[in-house]
Amino acid sequence: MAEIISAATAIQFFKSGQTLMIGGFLGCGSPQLVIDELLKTDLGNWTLIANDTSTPESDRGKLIVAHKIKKALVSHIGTNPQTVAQMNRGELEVELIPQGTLAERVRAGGAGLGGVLTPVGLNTDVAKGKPIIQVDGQDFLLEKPLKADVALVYATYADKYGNLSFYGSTRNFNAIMPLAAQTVIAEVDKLSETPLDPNHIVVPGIFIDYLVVRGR
Amino acid sequence: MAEIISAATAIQFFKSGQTLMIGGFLGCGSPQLVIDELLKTDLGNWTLIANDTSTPESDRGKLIVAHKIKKALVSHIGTNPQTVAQMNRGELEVELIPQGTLAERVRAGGAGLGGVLTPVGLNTDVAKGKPIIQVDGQDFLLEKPLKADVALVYATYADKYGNLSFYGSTRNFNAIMPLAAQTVIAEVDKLSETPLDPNHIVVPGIFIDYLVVRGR
Amino acid sequence: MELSKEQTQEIIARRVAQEFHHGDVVTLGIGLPTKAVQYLPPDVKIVVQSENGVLGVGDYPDENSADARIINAGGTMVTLSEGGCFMDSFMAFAMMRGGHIDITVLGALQVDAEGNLANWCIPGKFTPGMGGAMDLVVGTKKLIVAMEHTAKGAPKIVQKCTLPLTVAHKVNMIITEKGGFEIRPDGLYLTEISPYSSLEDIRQTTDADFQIDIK
Amino acid sequence: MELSKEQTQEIIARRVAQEFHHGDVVTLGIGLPTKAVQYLPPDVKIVVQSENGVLGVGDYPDENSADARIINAGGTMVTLSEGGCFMDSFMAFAMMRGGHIDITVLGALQVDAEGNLANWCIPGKFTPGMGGAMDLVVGTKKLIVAMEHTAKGAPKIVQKCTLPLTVAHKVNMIITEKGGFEIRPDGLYLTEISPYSSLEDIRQTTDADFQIDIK
Repeated sequence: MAEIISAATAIQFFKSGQTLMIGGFLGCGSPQLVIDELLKTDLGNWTLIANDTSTPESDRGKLIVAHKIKKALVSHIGTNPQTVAQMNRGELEVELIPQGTLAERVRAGGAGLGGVLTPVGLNTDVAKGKPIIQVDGQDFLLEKPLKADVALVYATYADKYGNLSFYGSTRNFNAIMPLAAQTVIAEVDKLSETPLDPNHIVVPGIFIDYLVVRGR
Repeated sequence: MAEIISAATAIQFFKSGQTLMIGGFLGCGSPQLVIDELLKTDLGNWTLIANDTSTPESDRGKLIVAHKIKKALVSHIGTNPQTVAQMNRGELEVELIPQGTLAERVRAGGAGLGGVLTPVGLNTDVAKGKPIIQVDGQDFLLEKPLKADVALVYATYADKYGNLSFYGSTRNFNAIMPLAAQTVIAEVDKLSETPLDPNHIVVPGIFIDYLVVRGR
Repeated sequence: MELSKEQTQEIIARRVAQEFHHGDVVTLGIGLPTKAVQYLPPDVKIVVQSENGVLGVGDYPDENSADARIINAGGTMVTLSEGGCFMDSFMAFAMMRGGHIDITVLGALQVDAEGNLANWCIPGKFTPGMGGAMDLVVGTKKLIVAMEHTAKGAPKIVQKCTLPLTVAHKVNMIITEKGGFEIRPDGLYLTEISPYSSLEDIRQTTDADFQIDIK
Repeated sequence: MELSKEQTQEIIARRVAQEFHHGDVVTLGIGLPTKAVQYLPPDVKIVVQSENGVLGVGDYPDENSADARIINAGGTMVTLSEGGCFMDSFMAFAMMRGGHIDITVLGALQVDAEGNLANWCIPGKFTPGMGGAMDLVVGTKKLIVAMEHTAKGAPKIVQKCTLPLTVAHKVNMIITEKGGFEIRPDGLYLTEISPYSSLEDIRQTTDADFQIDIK
């Protein structure tokens, strides 16, 4: 059973220096309310694991602008000039990760696997410093699992058990990050009075600790 | 767009000696019609990848009884005494695979990964002959991807685009095998006249080549 | 006192039930471990995961609600508890291996003083396969072996397993009709003696060294 | 003849569209590659996958159907074609890497005679990140680079990429406003000369050795 809390209350689960996973693809399927509350605090110094750093005006992008991120593990920063600028000035460490590899690494962390063996990034800068494992004569990069202290995700629908489902292309990393974090907070558009259809649940409720409901 | 065919027509996609993936957990979510048609042919000598060999009277179990399987990669054979007997007589080669590892190996095959790094099976017979990869000081077994010539799966609902969804616990391996086979046949309870809800599709239609509809 | 098979199993199942806390997510082996949920106190609700893709296994169905599309890992028709969900095998095992299960209860052919467990194969005699057992034990936060103390009089708690292992160094607790054991870093401890047994009885039917730390 | 940027892009997009066969599952890079779908013959229907979790990207929405919860990988609102579906990033990339995409069309900063592609980083100047590009190229059955032939007059088809690679030895075909190339086991072949160019023009604006095999 997930606990329903306010965005302001949610900040108690964050500490400076933690590793955070935040869902969303640009602004789509991105949690916002809790981020806005985090911006009011002097917490920071976080490692961010996310698909991208969004735009300076939106969700994860605002955390960059506010200098709350010390390191970002993301696949794309091109839509946030602030990320690029802070990186170039040496204020922000950025590890660029191919998007599919990022998804696999998060899921490996959440699923108790030792890593990912992927052909993506072979013979490119991405392979630098990483072990290459041969399987049946073919090379694969060994990419390590990722985990986080807190995952902050979005969902379109939730029920009081914490079960989540999604509308449209909002699912992205929101569906896998809840497996890989110690504490999981889901920001949802709509809390259903009745349990969600058990055949259509994307994230089982046991992964979700807290629900923040939009418009409340 | 998946082609809708009869169970009898489906046998043309099978050849002796192929590797077959067949979905289902015991009798639950197990394709049946196409198996009954295969039993009428003299095709066989197959390698079977499946969760289990079911019971002698049901689905995959009947293929064992008919001596059509030369090798089975499965997690469990205890419900089919015929499998055990044929194995003990040396007529059937059985590779017992931890169920979660089997799921990961099938998905790795379907997702273009080089293998799976799992802690499951370490220090047991399952580890024999398999490479151990150390990641951050922890040991993991390297388990190889699995692929098949034909995957035969079940789904509760389909639409003409081949999109699949499931009811109850019928999902099991049916949701991942379609990614890992050259030709994919889905046996479904109900073909929807209208497209399935795009937010509730478990197996996207592009993975499905042929649909066999029950009760037609 | 001579216990019937049924009584023996009930004693074990009742004791196992006391290990569950409200909200725990648990996986239960086929047979005896599954029976433990019958003896939960009314205020303790747990979420039972079944490896075939059910989270929130409920009661057994009556004739009207029985549906062959909803089974547990033993192939028995079950119902889904409110708030539960279905999933594929891929997610079911991610849940186990990834450390999202609080307690796993399994039976054993043998369990030893080092926390090794053997429950899937007697070479040449009985090889049903491990099914999900090897995955079930790896990620769980607490692994309890629940079994009859002996098999046809022979001890099942041994100094070192001789049968093929399911998992090495992972068992936390053993519950039998005779008592309870914990596997600690420095070895096996007898922590409970059942009213149906005695220290002497346990010594005679246990083929492993153990220390005593009755709670 | 001097082509406007718009004309150049249309020429390329129209030529790319001819590579698609009915039923193909395709992934398209942001920008120019995405435009190719506008020029499909009416009898050719393809399924466009977008890495952010859309299979069956449809037309752009009108005011009434626009929904910020349905975007493509460029962040633009789109619609879903009939028969399409949504999925998570994990499935979206399994689809690519697993060899389930027929054709991938991407832009390039550089592409070379060995089939190497660079499109995600100009060190010190421009590092948007690879996003999904490295995954998009790995599993696809056919990789087409679609781009303007030169950048500010400088050749983008080179003997050997100097920029950080997106993928090595994987490009099958290059389409520009000046012509078409194939990368074959024995090197780069010019296979088409556009009506807006000439062999002489292509030689002058291509910084790689190529053989000629006009179809």
